Amino acid sequence: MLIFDLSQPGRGNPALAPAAPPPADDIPAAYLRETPPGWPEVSEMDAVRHYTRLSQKNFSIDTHFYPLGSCTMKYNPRVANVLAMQREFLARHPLAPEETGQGVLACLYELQEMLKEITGMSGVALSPMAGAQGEFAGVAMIRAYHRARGDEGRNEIIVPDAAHGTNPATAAMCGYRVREIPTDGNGDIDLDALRAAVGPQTAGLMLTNPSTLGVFEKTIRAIQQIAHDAGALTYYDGANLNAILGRVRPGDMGFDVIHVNLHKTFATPHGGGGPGAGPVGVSERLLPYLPLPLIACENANYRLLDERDRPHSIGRLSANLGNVGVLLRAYVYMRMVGKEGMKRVADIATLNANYLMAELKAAGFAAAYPARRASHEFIISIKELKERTGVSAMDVAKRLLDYGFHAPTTYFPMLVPECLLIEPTETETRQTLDSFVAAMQAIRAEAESDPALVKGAPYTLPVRRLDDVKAAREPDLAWRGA
Amino acid sequence: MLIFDLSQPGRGNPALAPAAPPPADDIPAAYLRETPPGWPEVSEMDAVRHYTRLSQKNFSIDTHFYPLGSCTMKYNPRVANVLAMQREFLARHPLAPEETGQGVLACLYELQEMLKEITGMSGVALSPMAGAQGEFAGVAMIRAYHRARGDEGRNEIIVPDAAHGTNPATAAMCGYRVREIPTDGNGDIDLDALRAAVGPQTAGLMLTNPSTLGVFEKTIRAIQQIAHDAGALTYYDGANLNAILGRVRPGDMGFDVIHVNLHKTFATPHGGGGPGAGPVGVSERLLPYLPLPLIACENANYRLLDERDRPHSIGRLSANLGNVGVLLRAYVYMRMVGKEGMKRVADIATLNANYLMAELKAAGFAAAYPARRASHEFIISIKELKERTGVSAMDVAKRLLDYGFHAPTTYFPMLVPECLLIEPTETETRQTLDSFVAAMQAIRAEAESDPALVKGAPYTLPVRRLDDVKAAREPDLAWRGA
Amino acid sequence: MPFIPHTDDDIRAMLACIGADSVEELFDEIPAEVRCGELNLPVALNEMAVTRLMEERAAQDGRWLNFSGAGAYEHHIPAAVWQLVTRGELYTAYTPYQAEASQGTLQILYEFQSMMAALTGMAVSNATLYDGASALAEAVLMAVRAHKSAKRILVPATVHPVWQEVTRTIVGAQDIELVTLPYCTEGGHSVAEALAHYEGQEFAALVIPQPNFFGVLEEVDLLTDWAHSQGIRVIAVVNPVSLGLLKPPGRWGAKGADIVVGEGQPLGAPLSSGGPYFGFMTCRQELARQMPGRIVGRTLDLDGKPGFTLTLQAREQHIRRGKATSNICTNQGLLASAATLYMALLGPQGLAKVARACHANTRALLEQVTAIPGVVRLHSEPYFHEAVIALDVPAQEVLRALRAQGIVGGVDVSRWYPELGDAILVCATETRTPEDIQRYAEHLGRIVGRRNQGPACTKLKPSAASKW
Amino acid sequence: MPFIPHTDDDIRAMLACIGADSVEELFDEIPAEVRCGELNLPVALNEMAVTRLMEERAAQDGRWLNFSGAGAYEHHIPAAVWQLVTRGELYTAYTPYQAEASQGTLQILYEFQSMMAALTGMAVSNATLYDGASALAEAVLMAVRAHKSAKRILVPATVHPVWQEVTRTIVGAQDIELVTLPYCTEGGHSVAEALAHYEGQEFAALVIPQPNFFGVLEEVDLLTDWAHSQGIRVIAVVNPVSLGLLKPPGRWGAKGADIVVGEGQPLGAPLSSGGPYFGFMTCRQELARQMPGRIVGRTLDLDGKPGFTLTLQAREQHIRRGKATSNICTNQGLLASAATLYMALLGPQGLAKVARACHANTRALLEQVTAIPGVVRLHSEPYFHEAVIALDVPAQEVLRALRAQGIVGGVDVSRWYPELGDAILVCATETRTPEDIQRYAEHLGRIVGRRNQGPACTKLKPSAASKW
Ligand SMILES: Cc1ncc(COP(=O)(O)O)c(C=O)c1O
Ligand SMILES: Cc1ncc(COP(=O)(O)O)c(C=O)c1O
Repeated sequence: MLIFDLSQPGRGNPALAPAAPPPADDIPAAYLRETPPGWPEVSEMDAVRHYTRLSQKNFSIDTHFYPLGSCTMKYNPRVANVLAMQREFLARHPLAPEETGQGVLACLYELQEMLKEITGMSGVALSPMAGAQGEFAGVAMIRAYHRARGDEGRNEIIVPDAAHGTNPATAAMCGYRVREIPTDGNGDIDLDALRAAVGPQTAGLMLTNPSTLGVFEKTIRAIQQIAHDAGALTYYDGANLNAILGRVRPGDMGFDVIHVNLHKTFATPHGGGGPGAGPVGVSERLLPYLPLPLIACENANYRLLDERDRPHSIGRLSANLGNVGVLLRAYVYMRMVGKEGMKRVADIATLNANYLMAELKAAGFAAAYPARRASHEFIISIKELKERTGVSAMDVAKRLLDYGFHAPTTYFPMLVPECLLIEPTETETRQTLDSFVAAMQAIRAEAESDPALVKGAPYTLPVRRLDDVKAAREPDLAWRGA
Repeated sequence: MLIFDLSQPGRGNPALAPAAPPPADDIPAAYLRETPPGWPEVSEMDAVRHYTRLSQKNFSIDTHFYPLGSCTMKYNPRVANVLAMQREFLARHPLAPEETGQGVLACLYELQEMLKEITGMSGVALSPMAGAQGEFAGVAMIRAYHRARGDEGRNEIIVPDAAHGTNPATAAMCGYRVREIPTDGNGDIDLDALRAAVGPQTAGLMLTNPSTLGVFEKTIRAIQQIAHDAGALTYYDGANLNAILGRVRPGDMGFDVIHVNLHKTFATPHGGGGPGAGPVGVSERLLPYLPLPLIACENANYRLLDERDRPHSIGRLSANLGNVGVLLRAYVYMRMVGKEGMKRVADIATLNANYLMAELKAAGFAAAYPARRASHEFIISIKELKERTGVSAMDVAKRLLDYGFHAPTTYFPMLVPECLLIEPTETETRQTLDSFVAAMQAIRAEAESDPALVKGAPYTLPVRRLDDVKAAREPDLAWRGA
Repeated sequence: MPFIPHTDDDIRAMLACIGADSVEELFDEIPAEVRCGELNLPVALNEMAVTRLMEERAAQDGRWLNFSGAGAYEHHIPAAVWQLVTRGELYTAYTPYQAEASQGTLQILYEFQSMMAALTGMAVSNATLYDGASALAEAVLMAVRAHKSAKRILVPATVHPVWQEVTRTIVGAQDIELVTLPYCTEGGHSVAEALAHYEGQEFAALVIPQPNFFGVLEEVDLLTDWAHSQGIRVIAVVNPVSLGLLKPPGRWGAKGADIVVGEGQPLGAPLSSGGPYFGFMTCRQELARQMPGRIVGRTLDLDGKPGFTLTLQAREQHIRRGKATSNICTNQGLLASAATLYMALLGPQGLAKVARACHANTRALLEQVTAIPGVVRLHSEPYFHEAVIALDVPAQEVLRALRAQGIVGGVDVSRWYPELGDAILVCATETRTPEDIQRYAEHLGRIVGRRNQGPACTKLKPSAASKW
Repeated sequence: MPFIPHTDDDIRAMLACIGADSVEELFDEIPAEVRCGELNLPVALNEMAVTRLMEERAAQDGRWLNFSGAGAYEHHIPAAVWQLVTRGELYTAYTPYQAEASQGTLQILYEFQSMMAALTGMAVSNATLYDGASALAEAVLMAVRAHKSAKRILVPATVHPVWQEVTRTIVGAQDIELVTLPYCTEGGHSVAEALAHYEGQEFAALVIPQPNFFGVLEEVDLLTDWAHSQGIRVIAVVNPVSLGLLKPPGRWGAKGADIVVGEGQPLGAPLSSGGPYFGFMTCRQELARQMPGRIVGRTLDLDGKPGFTLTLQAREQHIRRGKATSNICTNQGLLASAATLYMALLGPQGLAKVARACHANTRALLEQVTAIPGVVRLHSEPYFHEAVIALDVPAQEVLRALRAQGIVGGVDVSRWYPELGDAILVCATETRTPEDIQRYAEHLGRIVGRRNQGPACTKLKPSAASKW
């Protein structure tokens, strides 16, 4: 049932709109709309009922274990929502002068400073609205840096083959050619290939660490060295920061840029796909290029820095300050976790991942990198099961839904066949992990005895398995009337 | 899964409590608890997940059509919740002086005045915390009135047999004997029986109008007259006020007391069983006895009246002001409905009930009072179907759940065998009513063809039909450890 | 019209089905002479306007630093509590008459009952009454029902005075006599000397408040054992948060209390000018069928799967009508849900910390204010998280002066206990910081401004054997 | 630790399963030389303390009467919107990669796309971009991709100046040239005279803002037809609320716009100091596969039942990597849900009323302020719900003086358009009452205090053929 199916011409909610505004008779007719948009006309109650019921069809952290690798689906503290949605914060206009926003700016400034400390970078800008935009800012700064030095020949960005899709896409958006380098059998970057790839054409190297394979790059210093020796700058994709909080700081390791995903590491909600926030941090030499605005504290007064303060900035990425409401939620979370808690987050995220990997291994599942420690996540491959039974990673994922678990990330990184990238996060109990293992075992048993059962999953959700091919071949992207 | 099943000794949420308060070493050990209460020890996320998932197991107005007769399950405006839960309102201490509460008191005072206008009574007290407490206040005032006049012999309250259980229960609580009078075949009170029942022993008559049979007492003037002539006072159970808003005022009809259920007529939420609010209104002669506190406006200043102002009051029913948060929600609703809207509420509530009754009759269901107009609700009887197929009103009710509708009120009023008391309210669309009729038809067809199917319902809910007898015979009222 | 979805077409079509010409016609059974004219109400406001109005009203009430308790206590409520409780499925459901469609509410109430039973140390709990005061009245009625012959109840003067009034209002009609037990004005508690007076008399129950209205701890073991030795049942009146620290009524004396009631507000309900709160009641197993209010039980479904349902309904008005244990119908269910979340989130250790912090803060407050010349604590017995302080200047003036500093400084108790003179009941829960407490003490010191020793009081109040 | 459920026993048992002696050991693959020392961060606050802190911060920012627009607009948001959107199931889910477990989010996004397509008069919509400004940048990239040869875009100077900056930042790296189209300083709009200059040149697109940054209505039919006559695609930049009143881009000129983008904030997002908002994008059917961002499609499940899923993913970074239509991954999904609720609750008639009320209020505001000597509206062309007023006293001083009265009085535009002198962009949406407007005008009158005629400007700005 679509909301359109509940519509009745003439129905509406008069109390939600101004009573009877005068006609806009001073605007020439040529500018005006002739027929109203084909929106549904429903009562407030029917809308509330429709969307309440729709919401119940979702899996979410608040309802299910959600071990979606690379996404750090941890608990989103309710208090952060409450405090970020205070009326004064919500009502403030983005262009209202700074004196009307000293409270919110104080939070943002302190957030900026805390992120500097956690990442070990010299400066942080909060405005990128997601990880990918943080990446964009980072690569744009790398570009600005080389340009400022007249080093115009650098037109390549090096990206490991296991990288998240946003890395190559960002490099391309910044006008770079992307050069992929392979990963070795242990999950580390192939150093020889890297050495062979760098050169005067290399503008930068984008590295995710722990990598999307769920392991810490053991040769990270060497990678860093090779890139820097070639005159390239190094980019740290901090989406996996949860694994290293309080243990390793990208800035200390010599990285030039990092973005962090507040909607992962710092517990802001994912909202069914966003909003997130992807602040970007930089080393000393990239400071002048940080995107605007930045927040400064001058004589206990908070102020936004603009083009006049920072003439070399790469510019702006959003019309305003970025996703302020998300930033406030992260701020609340970070103040609650505090000095003592940061490392503990990484500790327990890592403990949970290694425990779950150990248990799954014990249950007969193949870890992609069995000799390695898991970081905060790890990969198992269903390849062997698939070869024997025809049950694929996707089938296992769908069947997990029937068992009341959101599926891990499937088929990413593409490097590992039939992979499931599993990230439990630190907010899950051992009991939950154990019940997940039990479900995986049960599904394996089903795959052995009745593969069709698993291949037909899910059975208990609002819909059975959906036809993606049809969706793409015959796109139905908007309701066009009954 | 109970919350206790998620518990692990030593787990907890340190951030939700003060860090490390000093021991209470100045309190002698004899006063102290030795072992902590056996509460669950769970993480915040697990609690959120547990209760979010539990909530999804409920039917509610926000998810389902809920035609529970006598309960006026109308839409509860979300805005009322938001505005009543503003921080300043929530944080105010009940004994903080009036100057710190002029905002909230202004709302309450205006609510008091609006209720006076709507009911036509001379005074209203807001403190009763539900309809039954309003009834208590009302009957207690009747008692105080007779006592004050030295009319001590009146020890009976007359209650029609169709009355809600709270009426006789309240009369008993106030120390009265309850005398029931019958209803005639048309759903009206048997006037002869009433005439025979009244006398010098009659303290009062409690009348629900429209009655719980879903019809307007046509002889209400006569009823009133008979009672008053006998020196009795008349009580108007206003739980069904929704049917007569803006059309009839109990005060105009000469009633001495009325209670109204804000959680019915004025759209405050029912909260899974409460809180509600049952303000009580009185005629001139009962004014001195109103329960405390009352809210007065003196020189644009709001003040609570207490025993010093109102020495004849029956006293207090709650430690404070009553369910203020509920009162605020009703206030918001009433301000939004306004002068123009009140009558419209009754109009459409009545229209919906009569339409649904007509459609169900057309579909072959037997209305209990086919010759009468429905008020805002009406009764159908499943008696004939039960005799033929064995399918009872309860079975139909349970089967309706499978069709996605909350059941009407069953077996109340007890007068009508196998009855369903159906109250659609004005906030439901015609389409919803039509789909309810379709479900009723389908269930009837099932009863004819496969009665066991209906008797086994529900099938699609979190549990199958529950064993009430076992629940009462072997009461398991609290978890006692794993 | 707001919230009404009907279009003109709908109305026409529906009238046609009914066979009526107009909506007016649907009201044709209402005698003409009882119809009313147009209501004199304010015109409708749209959502935007009512929002503006209510935001202004809230702003008008402002924000205050609160040191008042006296039956309603400011506690930190975890944000998750009300975020969840206001979910539509809980907020807009009603009494779970259809158990299968209400397993959410029912299970929560079962968990609530379990936690309340555990907290108070009793066997069973109901699923709320209106508030603490009316719960006390219901307990009195229950004790009288259970006793069969006695209609007298012994009530210490240290029970919250408004609760005493409410109880009198509610039980008064049933010829129940509430006899006041005097208290020791020095200790601030009920004492053996006062009990002696009632030795051998018939009472259905003795009420024991812990802590009492003055914040003072009563000698609950002594009082309980005395009552039981006299064949009198014990109604405990407790603050639920205090039970994080204090002995549960189930452990009072040799046999424990018989009925326990209290105000549930401290468990997750905001202060809200007084409501909605909830009353709780727990009792011994054998009294379960005497309880008022809803009770949820665990049972099995047709498939043998556990589930929850309202039970022991034969006690209730909708079945037993005039013979029910109470007239209560709609209760304070949503507050029980909030309390369940509060209890589950805090856990036993969290509650203990809250209780300890409340005590420690009040202790710090008392230390600081009693260092002010002219300010003394009035009672000598131990306290939980509030206490009466005596002043040598008019209490109302002091409170007014504190208000000018943004402080709601406590409750003037002279209205109920004139014998105490200028005295205010102060409370510092876990929500008060050291800076808050210091701020209070500094302002109070400035306001009081001179030295005085209040005379110690050595008499029982009210005089023994007084009744209401 | 907050939010971490592990007991010491848990940790011990888990380490045993792993076969590690300590948590420390799990980090043994991290080279010693990269480990860091202790972080210098504030100590943890508990929920109570952080609540107090944040409430104080919010109180510090206060409450203001707002007359600023300039890309972010104060509208009444029905209370139901955020009460529902913050339900855990929507708030804490992620991108619906597992369609079967995400039908809630997916159907809402499908409904969102449907409503946005209907609103703008286009065939298809994506499921949000970051904000309006970055959506414009994405539209520029899309137009260039679709055109294949031209890498130049004609951008009126009347497009929001910050959006121009953002677009430049984002597309700058791809050698795309943004050419500024000058505007008529008297009318405040883009005119045929300016277009003439570019006749016959190759452009991938002409951007048309409606209303433009000055609040002025552009001659969209003329501009659209001109562009199409030149083989140039049209990127419409629209305020979605204005489309309750104004012609949808799909109807501009003979053929309609090709791509439509805008800032979605007016549809249900609070002002929030600038975010989160969302960018929207709709386009012609044939451009669908050039779109950036998530798109939801309706399909069938194994049983033939309809359902929803992410589709056309071959455009996206997680499939196409370096060749994707954009790098966007996480978008502003929750804001799309809020917008869907906003649109469903208001309905077409409600939106029309909001739009009309915005216009009427701004009209009333302009009537009152231009009656003040020395205050004039700067432009002559029709406007929607904001306008530039010129002052004969320093704009910053006026704004400061208004602030002293609790009023945020508009946006000083001289930073971006120095040629306008002392000029502020003012806006009165449906949220401003007649009293608010009068209050503004009275204070402004008092502040300005004397009479002046601002000189009319007769030049195109910036001079024709200027580029960034
Ligand atoms: C490793 C990695 N890098 C970058 C990103 C992009 O972040 P966002 O989705 O916030 O744009 C992600 C998120 O999916 C990620 O997992
Ligand atoms: C007719 C009637 N009277 C009285 C009541 C009692 O109201 P409450 O449940 O609020 O105590 C009800 C509610 O169920 C009712 O329907």
